[in-house]
Amino acid sequence: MGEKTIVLGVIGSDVHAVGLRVLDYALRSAGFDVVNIGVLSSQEDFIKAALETGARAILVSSLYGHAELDCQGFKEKLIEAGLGDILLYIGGNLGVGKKSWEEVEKRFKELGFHRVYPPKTMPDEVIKDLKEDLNIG
Amino acid sequence: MGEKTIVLGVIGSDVHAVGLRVLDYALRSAGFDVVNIGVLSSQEDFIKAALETGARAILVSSLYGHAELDCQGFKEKLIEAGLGDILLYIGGNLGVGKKSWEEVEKRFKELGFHRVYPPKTMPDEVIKDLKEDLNIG
Amino acid sequence: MVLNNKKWDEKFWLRMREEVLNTWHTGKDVNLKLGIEYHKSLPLEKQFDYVLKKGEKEGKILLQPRAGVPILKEHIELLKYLQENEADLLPTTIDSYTRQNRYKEAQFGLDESLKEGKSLLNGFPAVNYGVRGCREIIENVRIPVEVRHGSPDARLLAEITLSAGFTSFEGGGITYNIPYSKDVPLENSLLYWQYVDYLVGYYAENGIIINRESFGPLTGTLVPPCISISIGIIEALLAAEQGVKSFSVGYGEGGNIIQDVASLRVMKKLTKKYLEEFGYKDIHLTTVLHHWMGGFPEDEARAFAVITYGTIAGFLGSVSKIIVKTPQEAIGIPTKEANAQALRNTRQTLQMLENQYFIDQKLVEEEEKVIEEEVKSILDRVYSLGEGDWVIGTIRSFSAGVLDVPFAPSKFIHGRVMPIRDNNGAIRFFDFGNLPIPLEIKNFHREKIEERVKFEKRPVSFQMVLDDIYAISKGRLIGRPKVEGKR
Amino acid sequence: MVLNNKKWDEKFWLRMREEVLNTWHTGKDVNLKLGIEYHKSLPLEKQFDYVLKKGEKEGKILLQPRAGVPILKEHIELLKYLQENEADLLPTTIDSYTRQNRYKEAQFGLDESLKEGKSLLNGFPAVNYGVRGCREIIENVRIPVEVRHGSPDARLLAEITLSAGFTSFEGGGITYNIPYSKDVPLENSLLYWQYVDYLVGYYAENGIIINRESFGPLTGTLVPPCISISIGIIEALLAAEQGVKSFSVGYGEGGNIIQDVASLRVMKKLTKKYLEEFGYKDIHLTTVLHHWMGGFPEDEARAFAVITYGTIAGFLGSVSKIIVKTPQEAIGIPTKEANAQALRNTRQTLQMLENQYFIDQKLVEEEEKVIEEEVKSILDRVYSLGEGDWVIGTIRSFSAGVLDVPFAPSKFIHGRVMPIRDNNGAIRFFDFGNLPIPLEIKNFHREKIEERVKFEKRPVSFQMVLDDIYAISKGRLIGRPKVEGKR
Ligand code: B12
Ligand code: B12
Repeated sequence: MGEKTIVLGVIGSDVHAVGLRVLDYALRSAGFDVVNIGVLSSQEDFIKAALETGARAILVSSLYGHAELDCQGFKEKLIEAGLGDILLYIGGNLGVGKKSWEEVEKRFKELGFHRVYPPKTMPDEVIKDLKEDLNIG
Repeated sequence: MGEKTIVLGVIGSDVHAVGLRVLDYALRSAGFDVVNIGVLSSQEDFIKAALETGARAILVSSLYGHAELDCQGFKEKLIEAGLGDILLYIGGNLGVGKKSWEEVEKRFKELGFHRVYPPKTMPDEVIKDLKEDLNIG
Repeated sequence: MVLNNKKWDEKFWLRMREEVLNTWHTGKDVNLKLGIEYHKSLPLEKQFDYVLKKGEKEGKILLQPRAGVPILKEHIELLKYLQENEADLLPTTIDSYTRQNRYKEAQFGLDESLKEGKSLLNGFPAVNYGVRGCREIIENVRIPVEVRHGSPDARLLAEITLSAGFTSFEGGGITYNIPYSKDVPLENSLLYWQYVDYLVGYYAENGIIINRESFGPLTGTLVPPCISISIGIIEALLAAEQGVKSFSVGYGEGGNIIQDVASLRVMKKLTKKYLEEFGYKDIHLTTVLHHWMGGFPEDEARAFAVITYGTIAGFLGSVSKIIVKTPQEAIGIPTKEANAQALRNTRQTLQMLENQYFIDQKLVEEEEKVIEEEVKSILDRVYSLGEGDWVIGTIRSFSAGVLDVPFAPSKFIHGRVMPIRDNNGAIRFFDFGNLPIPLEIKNFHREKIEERVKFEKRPVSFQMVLDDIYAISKGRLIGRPKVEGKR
Repeated sequence: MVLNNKKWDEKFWLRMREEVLNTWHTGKDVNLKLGIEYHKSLPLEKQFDYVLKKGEKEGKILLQPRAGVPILKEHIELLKYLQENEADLLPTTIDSYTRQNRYKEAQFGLDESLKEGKSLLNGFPAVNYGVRGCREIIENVRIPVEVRHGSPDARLLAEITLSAGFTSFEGGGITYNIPYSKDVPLENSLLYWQYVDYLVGYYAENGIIINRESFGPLTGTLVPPCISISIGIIEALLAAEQGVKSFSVGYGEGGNIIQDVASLRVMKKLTKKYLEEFGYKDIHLTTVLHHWMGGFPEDEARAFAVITYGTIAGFLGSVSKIIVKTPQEAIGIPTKEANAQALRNTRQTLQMLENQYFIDQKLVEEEEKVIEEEVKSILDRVYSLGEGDWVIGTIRSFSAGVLDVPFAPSKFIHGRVMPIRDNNGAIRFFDFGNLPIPLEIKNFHREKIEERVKFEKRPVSFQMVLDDIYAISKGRLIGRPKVEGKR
């Protein structure tokens, strides 16, 4: 698939479906080819979808507080699968409870994410970033 | 007048009358002879009332935030008037804005008050203290 | 000169004016002509009456906080912060020394505040700053500013702040005397406020509409609606006579939503009616709700509940503006953050209530009827005691107890009325004092109180009133007796 | 075995039970007899159903927070703190791995949490703690505790927690599947939940009344009332068939107060009616309001407004309990302080509303009629599709779209219904999917939506739905379009 293919899903045992629905709609409206793998997706599901579609970015959503546990080793698996260079974003409610955002962001950057988004991120923002990072007009 | 005479009033340019009314009622019900000099009372008003009635305690109320300014030099004037030993309480909203209670209490103890009460003090409490401090059964 | 409800003679005013401007050195800088010119230069968005009208047109309830700190720079910062946090109208709350014309003490407090770098005054000492200082406020914000205080004699304060560009001025000869003084005769405060109203009228004649607001809540503590409404109407009439063209009547939330909505409606309807009946037909009339003005819970989470709760009555009563309390009300003068929190909380509530008029009209109307009859019967008596003059009637009525205010410090009132909540939390009369309330309505109050007596299985007493005074601060509307063994 | 709505055969249950108890090692410690004995030893104040009844008798709406942390000691501290801060009923919220029966991952999360001394799980992993650990909770608090989770298969969780002395258990074969799973067939979850209901019925036969609660809010996002009410009724019927004697139907606040109150009334009335009609006459039925379950504002002051606002509908709808949100809802799992704040805020609101039934009955009744017809027409179809069997009817209805849930992750639903707010904020259908809604009512929805279309001068579209999804978190009930030049 093309330049504008991105994989989108909610990782782990997380079922929060509303944000995903919103992102899906907004990304499509902005011209992206969205491969939405839905909620309750494993690391493997993401990798498989990215490989199959030749996606240029993976957008991981996690709302329920287990993001840190669910993302352990993800980057390594991506590298193994030959996807070491794929653009990797994550957003949602990433910590359990009220934590300093800096701390959270740092943690997920260490885990290999290129961009980390706080709660209540509006789709416009990620669309802007995606276009920039993927060099799309 | 007797053992149980106390002077009660609101000091300075303060007009908060409701707490005073409540205290007046509660102290009377508890058997005290209350000399209520009302709101907007000056240091001199308190001293005059205490001298005239031979009161054993002065209860100063201040709600509006100027207590610190209004009480400057009060203790000195009391000593001058020969009332250096009279029991001196203050209560209400003593600082302007949200301050640490310890700080406020310390400040007013320095100003010569024997007891300092935070907002929302219930009359029972001051009645108990008064009885104790005045050795009344 | 006889004190009565007649528009002042300009010469009389000008003579008094000279005196007034000489009571503190900053009075010298007041220049009416320059003041008027400055007002003419103000953009519409900085004009109180314009913004009120705009709000009405858009069906938007405007929000106004209370705020005032002694140091000018900090006061401006504070107001700028509030205008970025949902305030539609700004206040400048004046300190208590200035309110009592003790400018020397205010100066001392201001100097000390500057020296210690912390606020030792409970408000902004506008007179001490004079026209120039005050105008800096107006220059630095982009929405209108009102002077809020509590002064029986605000003549100099009004001269200075209006000249500086403030476009609204709160108070009145009754509402800024009875709850705010001990021994200022009504004769004096009414005269002083005629001065202020005349001044505002003078601006109006020169094309500058300044909003005047009556302080509805009075002592803020269980004030029965008929009392604050009657007094609000009188102050509206008095202001109108001196030439005021934009007037707001205010009401402090009582807590029973039906009663509050009914009160707000009666207040608007009757004020309009009386103004028109007495020939003042070109007054722009608006209404104000004050969030609960009595003792607040110390706990901020509970205080937030009281705030949101109060907003409902304001919304259902379709007021023009709400004056917001803050979660720190019980503690002390709020931080700017607390004030902004209250504004955001109130806005959220109003915007969630959008278009939702779910109140039972019949219940409201029943209550309206009661309040309306009470107010009319009080005002009838005031008017007849005054032999057709509202000023004279007011003075005579207070001395006869025909007008009265519960818990007020003034010694020029009877102070005999005693309010109490009924079993639904509505404010009724435990003691009517000398208020001329029709017998039938008195019986209605008694019946309502009886319901509570039966429910609580205890007689009406001052203890019950005390319980009501504390109730909201302790977590409920009605001061129920403690039940043994229950937490 | 055919899956249908018939009380299970004990032998079938016992056989399955063996399997279930073997899915994780803590299953071995479950002993029904000892569990029942333990329940018998519990004081009344620790029994959920008793406290519900007591609340009803006293006319007191009970408050329950959500709370669960992985470390037992901390969880107990948390619950003790909440019971001192206005909670009448306690929760134990289970972590998401346990919910999906991933006990190994839960164990890993628990171990890591213990190691790092911070919570890495979003709830309490009850299965991993087993009966003994869970019982420590019950031993250390003085009020009842409910298990709250979101598991399509909660058989082991129920065995362990009930045996440990929990006296209420939330969930159901529909409400804990459709919003909480992607690919669990209803056939499975309904079977698993019959198991749980049978277990609760078994306790009942032994004199132990355990409360069961349906999870009314579903996806928490603009769920039209008829959907959650229909599903709640079905779950009540299914539970009753298996022997449950105390059942709570729940409802997630929608935001339009008239509609919410109407929904709460219809929910109670119709659930009662269906239970009786189908022969379950000895069920103690109670109702629950959940504060707004969709996206919250991040700002705590605004969140407090949403909370207080929601309490009003619960009060006017006379629910048995309110499950409170916290000011930190949008941020993350709340601190215990935030939870306590929400409880105190809610209590203050309820106690200020005491005796105040000010809602317009006529408006509520009009809305009730609509909802009632919708629910009846949905349930009629479910029943006929099931040829008289509610379980079969449910399965067939979801696959035919006769039952549907907006925004749900499950792939076993049509997912075609699309809600939208009308111009008063009531939730209507933009797309009815295959719901069997009578034409007349469909037209009513369309008219209501048309009012908004006219007001906003824009067509209905998914953008409008999106705006509604965000609205409350951005400060209002209805997702109004941004107006150029307006802040
Ligand atoms: C009602 C009220 C008013 C009414 C007063 C009517 C009247 N004449 O009585 C009105 C509206 C007129 C008013 C005006 C003002 N108020 Co005022 N008012 C209140 C309010 C809401 C309740 C006070 C009350 O009646 N409580 C009920 C009674 C029963 O309780 P109480 O007064 O606290 O008294 C009890 C205890 O404190 C204690 N106590 C009191 N004194 C003493 C003394 C002793 C010795 C002891 C032992 C105990 C004790 O016992 C009493 C009985 O339990 C409080 C805030 C609150 N508490 O919620 C603000 C408050 C006191 N007001 C305040 C202010 C600033 C003002 C104004 C300056 C206006 C302004 N800036 O907005 C003016 C002041 C005018 C003046 N010159 O004094 C501030 C004070 C700020 C501070 N200290 O930092 C407060 C705290 C509000 C706030 N957060 O800004 N107010
Ligand atoms: C609705 C909701 C639910 C519904 C979900 C229904 C469904 N199936 O979708 C129900 C009730 C079922 C539910 C269940 C649970 N929930 Co929930 N839920 C919410 C709630 C209230 C709103 C979420 C939502 O729909 N928002 C609206 C959408 C549009 O916004 P969004 O999801 O935030 O997504 C936007 C942005 O975040 C961003 N975004 C999201 N992902 C990504 C990814 C990328 C790459 C980018 C760029 C951006 C991005 O873009 C989206 C669009 O703007 C939130 C709290 C809140 N936000 O107010 C809690 C919340 C997310 N839930 C929470 C929890 C804990 C749970 C439960 C475990 C139950 C519990 N303990 O009470 C279960 C989890 C079940 C599970 N296994 O996942 C917590 C998470 C805690 C944490 N992280 O610390 C929250 C924060 C509530 C809280 N404060 O406790 N929940």
